[in-house]
Amino acid sequence: MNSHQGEMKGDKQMNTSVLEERSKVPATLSARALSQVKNNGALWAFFLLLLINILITPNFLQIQTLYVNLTQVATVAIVAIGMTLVIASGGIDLSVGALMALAGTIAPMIFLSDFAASWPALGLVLAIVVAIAVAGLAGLFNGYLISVYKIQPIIATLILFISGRGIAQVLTNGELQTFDNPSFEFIGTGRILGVPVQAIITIVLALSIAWVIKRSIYGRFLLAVGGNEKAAELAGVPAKKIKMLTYMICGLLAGIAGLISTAINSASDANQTGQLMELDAISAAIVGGVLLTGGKAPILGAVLGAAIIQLVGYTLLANGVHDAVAMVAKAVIIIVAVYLQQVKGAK
Amino acid sequence: MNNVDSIDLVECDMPSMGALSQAPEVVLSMQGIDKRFAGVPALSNANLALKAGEVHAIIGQNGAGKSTLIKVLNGAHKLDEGEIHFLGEAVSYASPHHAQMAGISTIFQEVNLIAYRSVTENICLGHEPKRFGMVDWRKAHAHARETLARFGLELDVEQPLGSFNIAIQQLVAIARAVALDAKVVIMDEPTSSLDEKEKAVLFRVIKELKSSGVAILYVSHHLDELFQICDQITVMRDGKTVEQKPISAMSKLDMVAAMLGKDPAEIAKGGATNFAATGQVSDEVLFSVAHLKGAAGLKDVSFDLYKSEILGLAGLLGAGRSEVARAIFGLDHEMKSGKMHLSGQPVDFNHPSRAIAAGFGFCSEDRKEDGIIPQLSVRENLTLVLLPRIAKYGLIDEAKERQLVDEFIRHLGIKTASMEQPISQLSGGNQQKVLLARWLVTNPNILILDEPTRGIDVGAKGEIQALIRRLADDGLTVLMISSEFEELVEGADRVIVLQDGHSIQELANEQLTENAIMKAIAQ
Amino acid sequence: MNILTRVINLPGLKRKAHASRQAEGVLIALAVITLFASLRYDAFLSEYNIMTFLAYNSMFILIGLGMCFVIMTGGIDLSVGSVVALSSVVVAKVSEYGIEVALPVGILVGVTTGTINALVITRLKIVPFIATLAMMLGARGMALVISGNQSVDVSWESNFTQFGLGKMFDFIPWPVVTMLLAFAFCWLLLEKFAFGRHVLAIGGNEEASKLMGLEVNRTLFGVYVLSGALAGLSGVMLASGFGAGQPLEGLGWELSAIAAVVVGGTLLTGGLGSITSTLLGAILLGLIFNILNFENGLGTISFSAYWQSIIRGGFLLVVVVIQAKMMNRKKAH
Amino acid sequence: DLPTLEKKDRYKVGFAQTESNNPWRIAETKSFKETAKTCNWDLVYTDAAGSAAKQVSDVDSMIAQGVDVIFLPPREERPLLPAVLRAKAQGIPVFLVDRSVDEKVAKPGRDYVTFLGSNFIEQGQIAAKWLIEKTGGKGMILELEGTTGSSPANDRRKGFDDEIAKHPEMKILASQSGDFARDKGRKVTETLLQTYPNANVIYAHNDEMAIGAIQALEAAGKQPGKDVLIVSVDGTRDALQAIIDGKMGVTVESSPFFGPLACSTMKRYANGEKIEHWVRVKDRVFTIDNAAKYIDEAY
Ligand SMILES: Nc1ncnc2c1ncn2[C@@H]1O[C@H](COP(=O)(O)OP(=O)(O)OP(=O)(O)O)[C@@H](O)[C@H]1O
Ligand SMILES: Nc1ncnc2c1ncn2[C@@H]1O[C@H](COP(=O)(O)OP(=O)(O)OP(=O)(O)O)[C@@H](O)[C@H]1O
Ligand SMILES: [Mg+2]
Ligand SMILES: [Mg+2]
Repeated sequence: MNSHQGEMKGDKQMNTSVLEERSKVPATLSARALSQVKNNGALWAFFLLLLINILITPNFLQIQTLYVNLTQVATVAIVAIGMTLVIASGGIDLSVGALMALAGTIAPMIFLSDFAASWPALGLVLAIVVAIAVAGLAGLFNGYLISVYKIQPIIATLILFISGRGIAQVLTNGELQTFDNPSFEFIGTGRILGVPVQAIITIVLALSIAWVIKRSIYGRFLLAVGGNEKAAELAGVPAKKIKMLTYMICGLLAGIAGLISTAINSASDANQTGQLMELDAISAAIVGGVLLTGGKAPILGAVLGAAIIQLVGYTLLANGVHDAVAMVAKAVIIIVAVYLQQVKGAK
Repeated sequence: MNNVDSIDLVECDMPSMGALSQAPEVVLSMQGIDKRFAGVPALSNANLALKAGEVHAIIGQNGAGKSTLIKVLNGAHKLDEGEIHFLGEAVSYASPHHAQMAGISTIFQEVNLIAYRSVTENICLGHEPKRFGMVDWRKAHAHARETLARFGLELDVEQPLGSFNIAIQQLVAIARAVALDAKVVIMDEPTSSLDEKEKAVLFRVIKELKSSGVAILYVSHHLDELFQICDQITVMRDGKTVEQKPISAMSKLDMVAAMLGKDPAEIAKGGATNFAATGQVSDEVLFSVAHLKGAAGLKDVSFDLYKSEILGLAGLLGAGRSEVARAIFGLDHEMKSGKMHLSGQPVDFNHPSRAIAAGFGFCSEDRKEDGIIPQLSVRENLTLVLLPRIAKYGLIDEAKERQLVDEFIRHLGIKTASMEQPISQLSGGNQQKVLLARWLVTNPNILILDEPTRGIDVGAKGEIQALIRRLADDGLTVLMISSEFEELVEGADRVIVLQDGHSIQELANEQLTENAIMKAIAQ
Repeated sequence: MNILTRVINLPGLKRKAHASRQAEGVLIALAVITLFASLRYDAFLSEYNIMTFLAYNSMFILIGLGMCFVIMTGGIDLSVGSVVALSSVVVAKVSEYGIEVALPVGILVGVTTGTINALVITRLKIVPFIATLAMMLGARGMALVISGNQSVDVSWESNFTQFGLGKMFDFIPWPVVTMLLAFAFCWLLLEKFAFGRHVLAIGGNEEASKLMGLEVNRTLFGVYVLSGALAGLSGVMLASGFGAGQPLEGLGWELSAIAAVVVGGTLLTGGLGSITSTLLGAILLGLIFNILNFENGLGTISFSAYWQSIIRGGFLLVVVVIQAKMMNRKKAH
Repeated sequence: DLPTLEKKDRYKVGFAQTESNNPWRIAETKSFKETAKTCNWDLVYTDAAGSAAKQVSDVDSMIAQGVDVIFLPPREERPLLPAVLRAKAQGIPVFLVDRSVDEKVAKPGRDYVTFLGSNFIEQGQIAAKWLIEKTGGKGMILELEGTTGSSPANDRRKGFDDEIAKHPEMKILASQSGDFARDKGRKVTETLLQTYPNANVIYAHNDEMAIGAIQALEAAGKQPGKDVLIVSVDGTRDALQAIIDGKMGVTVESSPFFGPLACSTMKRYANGEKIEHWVRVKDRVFTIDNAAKYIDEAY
């Protein structure tokens, strides 16, 4: 096969041009980062919120405030990352909340079992791995319906939205599983160098996934599939696999979030874990700048979006504004943030 | 000005052109038009004068600004500078709809109708005949039938438009635009998806319109056809209108020279097309297809593809040429039957990625639907197929990517602000070049090209044709589908004629003439 | 000319055939399930069950009809559930003036939220999913603020509750009558009026519709206002049929409405759709609840709430997979 | 003019649960299911998944199935009226459980037989009184409300707030909804503790939120029970354990075990006895004094 020819030709010329390229790349990168800051309405909104809080919210400038917000935002941010990937592929995932409940329910079932009583360490590892894997499998199921049967994502994921939580509830009969397992609770309540563990998990996940999206074939393929699936398929992109993988990743992330949520509460509650999470995650992803038409995956934007929504909630709560009003405020924030992004984008 | 009420009355009579049918006067003029996209000028000081009853062609290279000029005129884009006068008044339209209400109808470069809706609806949308406030379907169908009858078309107008091929759709679009009692009809590359017969129908209609005083603005890269219908030529180059002359005062050579901004004598040396069959084809069968049967229009196609030849597929629209390409490339796999051999080994791809791995490439005909990925940049679009090969452990070698992209942008003369520009902002022809580059950069063994030069200007067309030939000489095997018989006759070593999903004839050497193809098809 | 006409009889998408086949599919499913249930459960086909079932499901059918229009344009309206709640609260506040006042007020509430949705979508150019997601939060918040966080008394002295609880000719509940009228209205609108054609055209290809000179924004406006108005009407039924304005009701109704539309075979991508199948889809989904209740009444198995949601999800899975198979097979032919 | 209930061996009994998403409801359902066995019922069980409208429809389907009697824990006071009225019109006696309906329209002894349940307002009052006694009428209070708009949330708030208002040195610093859920209760507490570091009492409308509050306190480095006193309603096992551990002050019982009471009240009614309009459930108060004794009864 003469497909090597192209590479060889390329290699030869690379010697001459690669030097100039090297010097150009960092410059364009930093310039791009700068313009991203300038053009990012969400970032401005975030700073504005910080400012408002510093001015009006009592005791805002305390490290504990930061920790409280970090712990509270972690689960939404993690799920929002998955949601961003799914939306970038041109879909949506309503089932994330149910998958959180599923994972959150399965883990304690395993580490509270007799088996884990005799093998605690193994039981714990197994609990975490199996719980996340089940959520991933459920995500894969979503992806399968969507890519193989070509069912609309909103409907395909509605199925697990309806019955996923039901499965978790049946497993426990709807009852709470309370536990006292310090090693597991570490995911939710532990600190490393004073920083809450789930914040570290979130940041590590966000940075590594953002890097993967930017640098890997998977990332490029994902955006291609989201942008124009037919064209991508024709260019040899395995669109079905990419989509299944994406929904699976979203499920895995929901599973991780479910474990964190369960660990903080030292109880798993199939009824409540991840309730309304899909709305929060979608809102965060949207405020973070994802396009519902697909083809764009701002991972760090999603984390920022989650932070903004968290901060809005915190601001209102801390200042005694009632839930109902907070809902209206959230609605306005979403519209304003998206509108600003569009205006900036159009320029 | 026209209003909606009068549109309701259309009923397929020829528009009455009372005032306009006298001595030709300037109905529409554009002066000093400037248009910038993000600061980059697409039009600078463009001028145009259009008289009643004339067919006025705009020609120019890809990205010269033809489509932009039209979009500025009909309100799809807002102009930055300049004036437009229509029937003596200064005008500025908020949208193509407003322009249409005023009597300026546009048929856009990409067919823009609604595939799911019936032909009738596509013709009558927005001005449905009504009874008691409800749509009068009987009347609407009759209206649609009459409108189409003028184009010699008899269709089942209750069928969804999408069940007809792209040519019919194009004609329906034209019929719709014309039926709206327009004083100016704008056509942006209307023939790019029509074959000879259909073109003839279109030209007849254009002449009819012309004789009733309608002014027609006509954009096309097919310079030959201009001589059949046009009166005036405006040449655009780099966003400027550089020349306006009656067609009688220009030769094809002059046109090309004006478009490229070169001396005619210099061009003359190059020859009209850069395609010339060299005749050095090996007799090694690289790939063969036997009794291929597949989706929709594909019934029984067989042929052999020799190593390093250019094999043409000829046929009318809907003859099944594209289906052959799709079937080979592993698309529509569920519906396929027949045998294929690559270098003697039986092959059957169930996904394009398999075909690509086996050394195939396929540049499809529908740029918008299965070509570009609009949100992604030129770079990302260009390397989509190549990606797995410039990656290690799933990570892309970005330096190499940039370098290759840079090379191909220069190589093919792709006009783009930078490799990071979203491909959707490129002109149609330049998008096509990027798509071609997407495959060329992978250096395939067998390249299937479906209408590779559609929408590409003469200069670039020549370059692309020459490139294809050069690659073939270097060992690339090409299967080329084209609706231009001239391109096939000059460029292909052999041509397979398809009709109604069957391969009916093979033409080669001295048998291979435009006439022969025409005759084979007419059988 | 002969060449041109030769290619016209290509196999393709036949809208009419598609829609009617879809309606047939849902109808068959409905018939089978009804037959099964009527054989298995004694009182299933009793007048009481049929009428109360229809009256209750009228609320869902109304928002399903609105949703169908929205989806046909390629959009979505996530706010309907909240709008139902908001409307019910506002209507309860004016219920003492009788249904003559309350009905228009309730519809007006929906028209208002629909107008805001439409403005955000057409003026600010924010995609429907986001615009109506925000309204979903906003309307819910408003409902809670107006009601002071609790359900609002309606007047039992005025004729207000007659609308939700009374019957025409002592036989058909008024909500059912209203729903049937709304259905007829929507059917006419889609099939017989230019508006319906424009809705489908926009869903088929918005860009093209714009270029063809359709008043796209005006049509979208109409669609979101219609969806809002029907949700408002549904809110009137809620307040008057259940005797209270309920700020917390309607959670997740938007998803049931979307499911009803999809089960009815309307494509979420827009451009195709059927009012009749949406009605049938909504009834089919409602029937599941009814049947589960009857099944529990038999006493052999008692499905917990959890099993009920698993069964509902499973049913939806079966329906959409069968549908998808039918669609994909059709494409292959 | 109430429908009568004939004396039979076996009854077909409808129980229209409102939702099953919290331990309290689950315990209530369980109690009815167990009673069905001991009391010789054919139980027709439905679940409205939190929707008052669906609950009405569920009752309708029970009426259609011809049940002998209906036990209905109405999700809300008002929206369930039509269901009560329709059942009566069809000659089916209705017993309201754990929550009542609006007395202006439907009256016990006329439209429904009786209301079996506790008094949510009183629960709030008891909690407040205990607190006042314990602190001597001083305290900075954070209140965690139940689901916005639900009647236990409204009543427990009213009973508590009114009582507290009588004591000038007690102040409710903030009152926010924690949705009756542990996770939300924790989050809200975390936030409020940041804004009001001076708070020394937390009143939660149910035990789940109280447990969440304990977790928030511990995460913030405060000692629940010492730095901040916790007062709550329900009497769950976790709450009693917390009381035993000294993390919580009091929880006012709100018993979900209605089954036996339902059985006996129904038997009395079938015997033709006149039933009082409110069959009160005696709610106990759990503190450190009795928590250990009752923890095995808790759910
Ligand atoms: N929306 C846009 N944003 C940015 N640049 C644009 C946009 N539309 C067009 N351009 C630029 O304007 C120039 C003129 O484009 P135009 O589409 O008018 O070319 P054209 O003459 O019609 O070419 P073709 O023959 O290829 O269709 C091109 O360089 C193109 O990249
Ligand atoms: N996916 C499809 N589904 C249904 N019909 C199709 C599909 N693709 C193509 N067709 C129809 O099958 C016929 C054969 O099409 P094909 O595209 O192969 O013709 P062609 O000779 O290549 O002409 P063209 O120049 O238009 O590509 C077309 O007329 C088209 O309408
Ligand atoms: Mg163009
Ligand atoms: Mg073709």
